[in-house]
Amino acid sequence: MNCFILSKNNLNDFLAALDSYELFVPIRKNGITVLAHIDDPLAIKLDLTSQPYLVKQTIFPQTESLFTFDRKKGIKAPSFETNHKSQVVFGIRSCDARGFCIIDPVFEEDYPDPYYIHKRKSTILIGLQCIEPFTNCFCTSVGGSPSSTEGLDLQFTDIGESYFVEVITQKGEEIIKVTAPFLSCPDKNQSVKKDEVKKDAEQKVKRKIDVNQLSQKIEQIFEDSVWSDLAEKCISCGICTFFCPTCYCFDIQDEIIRGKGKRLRTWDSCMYSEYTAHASGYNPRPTRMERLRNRIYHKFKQNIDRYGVSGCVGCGRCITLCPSNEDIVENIETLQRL
Amino acid sequence: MDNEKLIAEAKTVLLRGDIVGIIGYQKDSQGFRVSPLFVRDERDIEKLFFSPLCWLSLVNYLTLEKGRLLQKGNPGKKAKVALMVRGCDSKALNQIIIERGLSRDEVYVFGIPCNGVIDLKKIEKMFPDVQGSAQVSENNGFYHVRCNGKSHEVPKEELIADSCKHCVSPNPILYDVLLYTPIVVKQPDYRDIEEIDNMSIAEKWEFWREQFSMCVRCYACRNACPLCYCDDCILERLSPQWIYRSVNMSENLIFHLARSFHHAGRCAGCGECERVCPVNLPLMLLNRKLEKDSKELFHYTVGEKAEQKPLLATFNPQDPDDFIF
Amino acid sequence: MAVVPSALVIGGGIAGIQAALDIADAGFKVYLVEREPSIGGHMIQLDKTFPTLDCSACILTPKMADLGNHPNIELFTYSEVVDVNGFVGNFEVTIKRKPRYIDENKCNACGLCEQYCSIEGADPFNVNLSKRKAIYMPFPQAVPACYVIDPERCRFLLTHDCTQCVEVCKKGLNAIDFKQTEKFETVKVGSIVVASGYDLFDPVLKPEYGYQLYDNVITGFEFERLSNASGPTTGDIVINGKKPKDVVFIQCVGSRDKTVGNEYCSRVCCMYTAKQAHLVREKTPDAHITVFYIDVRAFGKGFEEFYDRVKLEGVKYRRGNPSEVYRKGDRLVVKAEDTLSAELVEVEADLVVLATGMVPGKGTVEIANLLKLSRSPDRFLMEAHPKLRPVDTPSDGIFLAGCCQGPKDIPDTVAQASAAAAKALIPLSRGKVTTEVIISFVEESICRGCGFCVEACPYDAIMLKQIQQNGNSISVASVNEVLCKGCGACASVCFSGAMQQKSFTDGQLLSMIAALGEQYA
Amino acid sequence: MLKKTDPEIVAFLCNWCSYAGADLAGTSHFHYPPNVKVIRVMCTGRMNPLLTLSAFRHGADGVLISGCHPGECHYMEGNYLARRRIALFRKLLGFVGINPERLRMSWVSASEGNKFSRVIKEMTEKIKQLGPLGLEEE
Repeated sequence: MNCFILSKNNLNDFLAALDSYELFVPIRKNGITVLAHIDDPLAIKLDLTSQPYLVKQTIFPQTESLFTFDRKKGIKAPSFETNHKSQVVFGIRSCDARGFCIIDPVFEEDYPDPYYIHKRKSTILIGLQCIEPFTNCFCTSVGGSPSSTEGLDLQFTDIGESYFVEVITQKGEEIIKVTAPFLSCPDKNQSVKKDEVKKDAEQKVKRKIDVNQLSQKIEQIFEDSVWSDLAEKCISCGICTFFCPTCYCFDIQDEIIRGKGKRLRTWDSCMYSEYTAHASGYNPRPTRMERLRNRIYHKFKQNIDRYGVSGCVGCGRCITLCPSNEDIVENIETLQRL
Repeated sequence: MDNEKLIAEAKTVLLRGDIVGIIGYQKDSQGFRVSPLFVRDERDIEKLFFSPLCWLSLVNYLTLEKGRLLQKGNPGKKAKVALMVRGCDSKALNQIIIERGLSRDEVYVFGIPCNGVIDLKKIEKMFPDVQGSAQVSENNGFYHVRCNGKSHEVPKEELIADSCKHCVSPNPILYDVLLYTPIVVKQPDYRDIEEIDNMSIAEKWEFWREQFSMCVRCYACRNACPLCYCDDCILERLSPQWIYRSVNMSENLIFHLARSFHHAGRCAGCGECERVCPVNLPLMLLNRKLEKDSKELFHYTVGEKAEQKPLLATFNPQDPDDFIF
Repeated sequence: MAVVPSALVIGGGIAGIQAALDIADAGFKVYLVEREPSIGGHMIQLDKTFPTLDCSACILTPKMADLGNHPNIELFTYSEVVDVNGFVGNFEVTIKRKPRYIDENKCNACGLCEQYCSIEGADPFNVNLSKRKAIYMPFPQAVPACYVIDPERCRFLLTHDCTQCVEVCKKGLNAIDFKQTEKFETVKVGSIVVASGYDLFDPVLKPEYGYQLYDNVITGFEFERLSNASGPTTGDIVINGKKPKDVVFIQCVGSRDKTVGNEYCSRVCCMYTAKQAHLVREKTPDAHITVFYIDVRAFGKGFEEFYDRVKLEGVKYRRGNPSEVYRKGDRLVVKAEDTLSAELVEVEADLVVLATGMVPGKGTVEIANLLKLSRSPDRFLMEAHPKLRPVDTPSDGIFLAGCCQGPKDIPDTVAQASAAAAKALIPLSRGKVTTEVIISFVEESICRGCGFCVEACPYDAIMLKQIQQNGNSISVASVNEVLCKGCGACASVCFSGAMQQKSFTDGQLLSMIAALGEQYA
Repeated sequence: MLKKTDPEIVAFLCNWCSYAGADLAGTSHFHYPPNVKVIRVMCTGRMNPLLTLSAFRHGADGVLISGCHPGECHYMEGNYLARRRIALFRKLLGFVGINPERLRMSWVSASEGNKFSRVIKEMTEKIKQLGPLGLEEE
């Protein structure tokens, strides 16, 4: 695997060199870190210290127009020739990259989803190795790691003065080509340093859950009253699902403004009672209990049964952001204790 | 604040027999986090506590799915639910009672004079890597923070939630028992609102455009609001569809205007919407703008009287008409 | 929805009498409620009526008799309406009967009891110019012809130490019954005519005219009794035993007068003053008669002619509003500026008659609150539309007749009463009430029962009702389809969107808005 | 025919006064700009301010709500209720940077055809100055 060194002073030049791509980088806005689409990297202040939110937006936008329609012009669907710019997403963490791998099969198997697949193909993900994991991270318990390169095309690791750049995929190579001037070859102790950083990052992940036998466990206790107790403090907002890297549920809506119609897909959340409401008025998941149970089931059972991998990447955002402090780690502990 | 009084009261209340449970706060094992606690028997009572970290409004839990405690073993609504209520919560509770969402005899209220709560985001930023549980107490203008075995003195201003800075109702307006001593009430301060009022139309538009374009419409602001207790929200309904589902600046703007306008003459000012917002929208600005104008235009203040006519379902022939041709 | 085939008339003055008779003649049951012991109202106290000068009692009493004997009319005299529920077609009215202490069915008005009664007091029928006994009949032609005992005066009722009347009546019909108490009766009616009448302005509020200060300052209404043949003086105008030689009439006392809050014109004073001036001239041919006026409004049929006639009879009209009335010896001086000659005049008088205007009756105010009727700035009851619905009220099935709606003379009152009767007959003869098409309805499954719509509804058409929903009983709004007029105010205050207006639902309005957008593009 | 650039005003008129007033304006040939599109409601009391938001969203640059003069409401109070709501809602619009002049009310009685045309003229002029609102865009 090719490796390079990028001096920190050259980072913005490195990004500037990617002007043939749509560039997304993490910036601070309203007290949170989001991925912003930027034109001039040199003018931008990057925020590489904290976990960017809503990374999945870049490939699976919250609102995506499937096609447009109009009384006069009829239906117009988008074309997928990849002649238009592909995009580079810089500075995402391993958990988010893994998140894409976990939802890939959902959009690729059975009924391939051209919108997602196209975006996914034409996106290059540049990861940033976590040095200090965040308060609620527990990726190591669910088959991930702060230094995992799964789903990434390049990974950056901060080794003090400079970044250690690992090329993981062919797509990654493309980037190297256009940014070669700013890269140099690593020496021995730089790669040693990189390995150390990676190692103790993994050590630093404090929160743990025990997923051993979890899917069988929760299957047995489906009817248990524990679910109601867990769900009692939930206020059934959509935060945990919207900010989850692996929640992919969407709703399809037709919207007409001034005669111009759009068929859109927008994120939906299984935390809303309306999510499962039938036209008849019947709702199979009428209360928070069923909805929370479904979420945990989806992550820790259904996804494993179907795709052989846990649906949770352990990024901990659902914990950090939850208004009523639902803590999935504590919830799993409670369940395992039964 | 000492919790003995709280726990003692809780014990006696639970013995009354007509109380199906107590909704209170408990300290979490993790960092500065606090969770609602649903006490059904003595075992949990000791966990009850109150500190400046208790920032969620428990009133929600009375109306969510018509409140599990309320239903549980409480079909005839003979029995009550006891809950811990801060000044702002009590205003919300009072409003819900005015709107017949609950009846006063369904709840037993532990009134808690509250000096403002800490913004979790701020304190977690200031103390990012806290192991185990951390304590916070307040004395004269400083928060005394104990975490990772060390203790720190932090000026109140640095950590207090923005919505609490403008609090004019720290003391409960209704309660069955009042814990702790009442707090001196501040004069209403709308400087933050005036600041925006004084911007040019274009500046305001830019400001809010930025904000609303960040909204992901997770509806946490709505679900966390004690006064949003409709079973299905008119703004989420598909028929008739007031607001499209697509998330973009225009729809978000409409959603937030509609949301805040539904609280005109109702908002208790607890700031729950603002605190829970994952993208930190300054939503209380909207609510407090309406609060300010209702005062100025119609001399209407929420929670002023126990029995209050709804602001927008009533009128006064002398209402302003400067905008009428 | 079916209509109760009967009507309620509130007030037994000429307006009420006329309305009751018309409805009853049309073949429907009428309940007439009068707070006094007899019907007749103010009109029965008047002497002659302008401009025709026929005697008021002579034209009214036959109507009163008709009414008393009418098979379709049930009379509630000495009674008050205390509660009204329901809506057009189905009102439920509670009436309080005050005790007369005399059995209406037995008493034949022989009057023996009155002779034996030893208690005397002022007689309101003669505006306290004469005396009446504690057991009395308001006036000889009272309907019903039945005595009443005045509870404030009767010694038995006060101190139990006199049974004169009982003794004497025992010999005859034994009609006196001190065991009587207040009785409450409930009647169902389809429509209501309000004819609760007026009061006269109290001139004490204009101290400059010295009313009650000088006993030769009287009101026009007192004059009516004085000049009435059946009045205290059997018709001679005598003040302190003297026939007044110089008589001054002052008009617009309490009318067209912002200082006492009555901006309106009472519409009758000009003419009754003219009439009274004429009567003085008739009875005292050599009297000097002066009338002070602001404008003379002789707008009715034959009014102007009558006014001219009176002027020809040597009644002196002086344009100007007197500033003061003061005593000089045993006579009075009326001080005013004659605004035509622009000179200050002082007219000496033996008698000053104040043409007091009309104000809404005490009863009218009570009725307004009882029926939730709105009142116009002049404090009289407000009609639904000043021009096109002058006898309707905003609430269906309730109509206005006579001076409760505003000052008017007898012909106008009678005309309006017949109009109100005709209106009141519509639902009765229709037999059913039809509801609006565009009224509101409630989606009970999403109604929060907050009651904001109840506040917003101007017709009290919405109330909260209890329904059973998955186990527990919850309250939701419900619309009274008969009362709802379809303004949609309720729909716009509804948070949950449960309250909707037919043909103007949120969905329909939103689609219209969207369609407009499309039209532009 | 309107051009895309022309200001677009949605007017909610009450059935009894303003709608009749607008009708009178037409029958008595009082001219007024074609920028206004009318939606009839029975009473301004029906006007939920959120409806005006929807109008803005669907491309209106201005919204007019017109009813009977105070005290003349066919339903007694509807116009007062509307006035209070709109008074407050305009403040909110202004606060988020939507010029409150884009949302106006007027009292136009059934006999005031000339007033109706005057109101529409003034309003259109004002909205022209303010330019498009653009809420129909994303």
